[in-house]
Amino acid sequence: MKRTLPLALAFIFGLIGIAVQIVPALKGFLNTMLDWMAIIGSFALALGVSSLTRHHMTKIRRKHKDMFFSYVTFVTMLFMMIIGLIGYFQPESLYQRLFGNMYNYVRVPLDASMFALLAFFITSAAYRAFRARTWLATVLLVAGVVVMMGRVAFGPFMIFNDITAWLMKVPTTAAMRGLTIGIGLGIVATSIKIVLGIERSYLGGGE
Amino acid sequence: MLFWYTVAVLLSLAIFSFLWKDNPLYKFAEHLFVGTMVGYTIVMVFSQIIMRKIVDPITLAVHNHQYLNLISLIIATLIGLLYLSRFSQKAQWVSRYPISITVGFWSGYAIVTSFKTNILTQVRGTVVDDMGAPLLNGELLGDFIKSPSWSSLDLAVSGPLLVFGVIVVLIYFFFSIKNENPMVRFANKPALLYLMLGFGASFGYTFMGRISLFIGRMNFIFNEWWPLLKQTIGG
Amino acid sequence: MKTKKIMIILWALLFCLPVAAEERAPLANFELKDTPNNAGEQVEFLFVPAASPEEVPEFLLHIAIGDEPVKERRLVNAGKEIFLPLITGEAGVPVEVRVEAVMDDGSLKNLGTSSLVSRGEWLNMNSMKAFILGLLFIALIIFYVGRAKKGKDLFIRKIPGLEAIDDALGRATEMGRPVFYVPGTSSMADVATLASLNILRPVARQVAKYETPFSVPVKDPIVVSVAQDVVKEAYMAAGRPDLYDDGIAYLASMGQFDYSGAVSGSMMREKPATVFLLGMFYAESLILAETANSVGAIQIAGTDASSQLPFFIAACDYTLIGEELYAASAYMSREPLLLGTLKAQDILKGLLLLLFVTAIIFQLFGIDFVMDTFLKPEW
Amino acid sequence: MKTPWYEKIASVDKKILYVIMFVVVMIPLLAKWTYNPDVMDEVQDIYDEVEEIYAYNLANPDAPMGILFSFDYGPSTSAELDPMMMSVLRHAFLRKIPVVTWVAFVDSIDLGKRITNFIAKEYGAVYGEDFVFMGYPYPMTAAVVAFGSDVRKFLVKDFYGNVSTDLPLLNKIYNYKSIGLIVTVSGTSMPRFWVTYANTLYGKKIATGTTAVSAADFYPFLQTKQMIGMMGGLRGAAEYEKLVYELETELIGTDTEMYMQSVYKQNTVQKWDTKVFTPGYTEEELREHISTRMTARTGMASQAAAHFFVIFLIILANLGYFFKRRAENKR
Repeated sequence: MKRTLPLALAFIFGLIGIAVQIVPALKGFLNTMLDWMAIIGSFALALGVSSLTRHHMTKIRRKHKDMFFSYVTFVTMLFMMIIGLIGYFQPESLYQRLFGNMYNYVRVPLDASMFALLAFFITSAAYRAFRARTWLATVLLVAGVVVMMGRVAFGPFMIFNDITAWLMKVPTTAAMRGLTIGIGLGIVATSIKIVLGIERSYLGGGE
Repeated sequence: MLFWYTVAVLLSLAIFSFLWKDNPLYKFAEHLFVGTMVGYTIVMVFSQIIMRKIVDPITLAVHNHQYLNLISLIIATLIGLLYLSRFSQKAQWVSRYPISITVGFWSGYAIVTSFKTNILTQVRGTVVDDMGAPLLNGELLGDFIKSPSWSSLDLAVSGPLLVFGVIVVLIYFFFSIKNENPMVRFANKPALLYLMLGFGASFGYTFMGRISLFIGRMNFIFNEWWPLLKQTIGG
Repeated sequence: MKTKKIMIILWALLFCLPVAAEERAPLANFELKDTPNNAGEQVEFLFVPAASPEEVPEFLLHIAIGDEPVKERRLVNAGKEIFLPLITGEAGVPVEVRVEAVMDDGSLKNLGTSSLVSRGEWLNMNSMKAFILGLLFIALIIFYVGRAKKGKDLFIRKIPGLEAIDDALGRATEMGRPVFYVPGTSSMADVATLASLNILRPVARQVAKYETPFSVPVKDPIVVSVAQDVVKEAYMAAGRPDLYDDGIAYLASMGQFDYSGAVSGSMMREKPATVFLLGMFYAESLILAETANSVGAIQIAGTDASSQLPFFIAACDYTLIGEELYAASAYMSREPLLLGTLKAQDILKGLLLLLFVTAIIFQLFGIDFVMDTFLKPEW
Repeated sequence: MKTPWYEKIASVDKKILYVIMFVVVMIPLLAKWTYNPDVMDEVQDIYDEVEEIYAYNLANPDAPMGILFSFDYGPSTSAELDPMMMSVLRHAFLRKIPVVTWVAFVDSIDLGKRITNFIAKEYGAVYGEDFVFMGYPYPMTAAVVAFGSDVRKFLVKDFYGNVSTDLPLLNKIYNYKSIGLIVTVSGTSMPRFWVTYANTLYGKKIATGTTAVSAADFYPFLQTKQMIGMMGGLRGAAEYEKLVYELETELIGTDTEMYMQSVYKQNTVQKWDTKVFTPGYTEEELREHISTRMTARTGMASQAAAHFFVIFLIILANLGYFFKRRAENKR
């Protein structure tokens, strides 16, 4: 029951996953299965929230110096949840507007700013990595610099633009394609291993 | 309006302060972010899945006497509920059932899709181009010899170089062949050359988009918030 | 698709030529066809105008599907062939299309009717290729796993990043600083996550042996529970269940950038000596890698997301490229089962390469046979 | 012993890089420097096509050709895509070409309405006569196909609730026959959709604006002429912006501010619907209208500055590395 049944379930549902794609008549069933996966997955949310809560509760219990911030997380989480749920049952209410504003003016700018940090990280990564240590690093460096030039080229530098187009069209496509094919085989192999029950790491641990 | 815009600007600045060093402002923004996002996810799961995929369909199924549908929904819900067994020390292992169903289904699903998109389409794309013309094309080489120019050279060699690149990269990732094998030794250097050219170029190519993101944030502050602030204070 | 179109044109030409010699050519050629390999929910209408736009500026279609009222559809004659999918919804629905030409003077001329009943197939023949290849794969796996079990040594070449793992863990112990392990930011549906969890086990075992503080921040709720199990068993296997705590693997947050914000925040505060970034990553890859570098950690990264590899290559000390991530889990465990599949995978790759080269050579001589039989992306 | 310069370069603090980077990006943005890119063929082609429609309309004033603008992007990509949409819209209004706009996503309704009215206002265009906004047609496929016969039957009312057959513009332009060009600006795969339906089915010309990241996906369509042109990323936007700026200077001179105000000074008759926009400008609005005329080019100036800075950094780092190696070898 502890090990055999999960493996059997993985096998059965693995076959279903294959069948819904190669038997056209099961196309309607695919939607049912996708709904199933969404439903099943939604309950895992409880595990996630409890793990997060535990993490921050430990901080608070141990009187960690950042415990104030753990309270911030709890308060905003509950606040979002409450206004969101009330807003769901009372559309067009103040709660829903507040929820919308929290999304648009708290979540969105935080998201965008975190994303925008990449502008700086990519600079320092380039500074550190693009050094002609070995011939490989030199190739990386040259390709990177040429493309960066090409993207803002003007006047006499337009040649960089053409080189960029070529670099993207030929070597980059070739490298990415080779990688993708290999990765595809790896995915197929691992998936077969899971369906056959050879790969069991997802059940937590070895034998 | 100004209030919310100001909140957005202050939070953005708090995030950017992380570049200098970790500080209470950043910590506040970070924890606020986590709280908002988790709260938001809970609401979304509730409204989009619990209500739309479980409660509403079940009510509808009962109403329309579609018992098969009803049973399917109830089974899925019960399986999902098994996750909650993790909260008990003893029955923890029951949560493996939903996990293996999820993992099993997606694995089976991935076999066909990955074969399609990662392997077949890509291999085909390396034999012929989008228009269906073969990539190794002797005619184009002939054209180049007849009238040598940069563009005809590009047309003539791009296809073969692409094919060669894909082959050497594939060979590079053989794991069970010893490094002394002549084929592997031959492919090693060109494969790395292709990979590094590709990685360098992609890095440079993405650079532009990342800078745009930052410019976008600054545009928000200086071209949206600042005028609004001036307008409100001025008027 | 392509061959179908060519066939129709050829067919049209064949019939048009003799007719054209005697009387006027038809104004258009059209045909209603069953879409192969579906459940009958759709049929196709292929329309090739033969008359010039000056002669017939527009065509009028009367489309009747099942019991639905007849729909009218105007097609502007641009001299191009047109492919219309018609939705029937299910198998066994009769479909009829009547075509009229709208002449330049506005008068209508009937060009005839085409009809059929939508059909469903039981098997998508196109997917059978994947299925057969899968069977071949399974056979190969069983064969090589058998060999590995019998004790035959299966060679696997060294994977550079893996050699560094032991040193990196040792360094963390010496410095008395924690080890961070990020198993990607995707769900269990991604194979990369599974591969990462496989590598997590030996890493956790080593960490437990060295008594180094360990932290596994996760983004997906299901991955959290699996990661907890993996770490727990690893600690038990290392004989240190006393060091285990359910808080080692925890959910840091649930969205892309809030997660990266939270994890880089904890990196800044706890200053890990070693950071593993293995699994599926999106744009956040560089945020994590650069923050790890800022606190002076050794980063060991690996992903199968080809768009993120350039950043790992640039910012990290060691990177497992694409497939190496999968191979690494077999390499580290040295389990015959996993080694056997790796060998099978290589053989399959060899076969694919062979097929690929054959297709190229055939194509060179203008023979489409291999291409059309094995490498059709139509599904 | 003094640390040699190359050692310092190798161990420079990241924070210094970040500060310089910040300054480098901010200066062009605040000083409103503009970057004048060379116009690439695929952008010039779109411009030429609009000019051709203008020439056609001059010859056929009774049956003019219009342009259909589809806002196929949401707020998340508006930083890159807004400038494109604005430039092409300006070009169309400047040439008095009838304009029909709509949006492909619910999220974009507000954005589409705002930008359409924003640009229309600059040229005193009259709603219903010079331009219409159709809101969010759903389902999109049906709407695109409806344009093949008579769009007024599918979209009975416009966004503001006016009956379509009452709008003079829609009575002239209700069918693909009178649409000279379709402009789709998108961060998604929507241009593909337009190619499949409007181009393949009706042979319409498609001009695309897209983000820098997606641009690579659409090059094949340019080669096959299924798209007549493409603006890729901020750079493409800057190129079109430059073309329109030049045209505007030629037609109405350099004092755009005067021109915009003069439109509303002479007319005492209330021909503008205040539901769409209020005639006249406040000081602040005027500045906004002027500044959006160079968003892409100032953005590109920052962009270029950042690129050159990074390239400079990389060269510096390599010099430092080179001299360090040489010093080590001597020892």
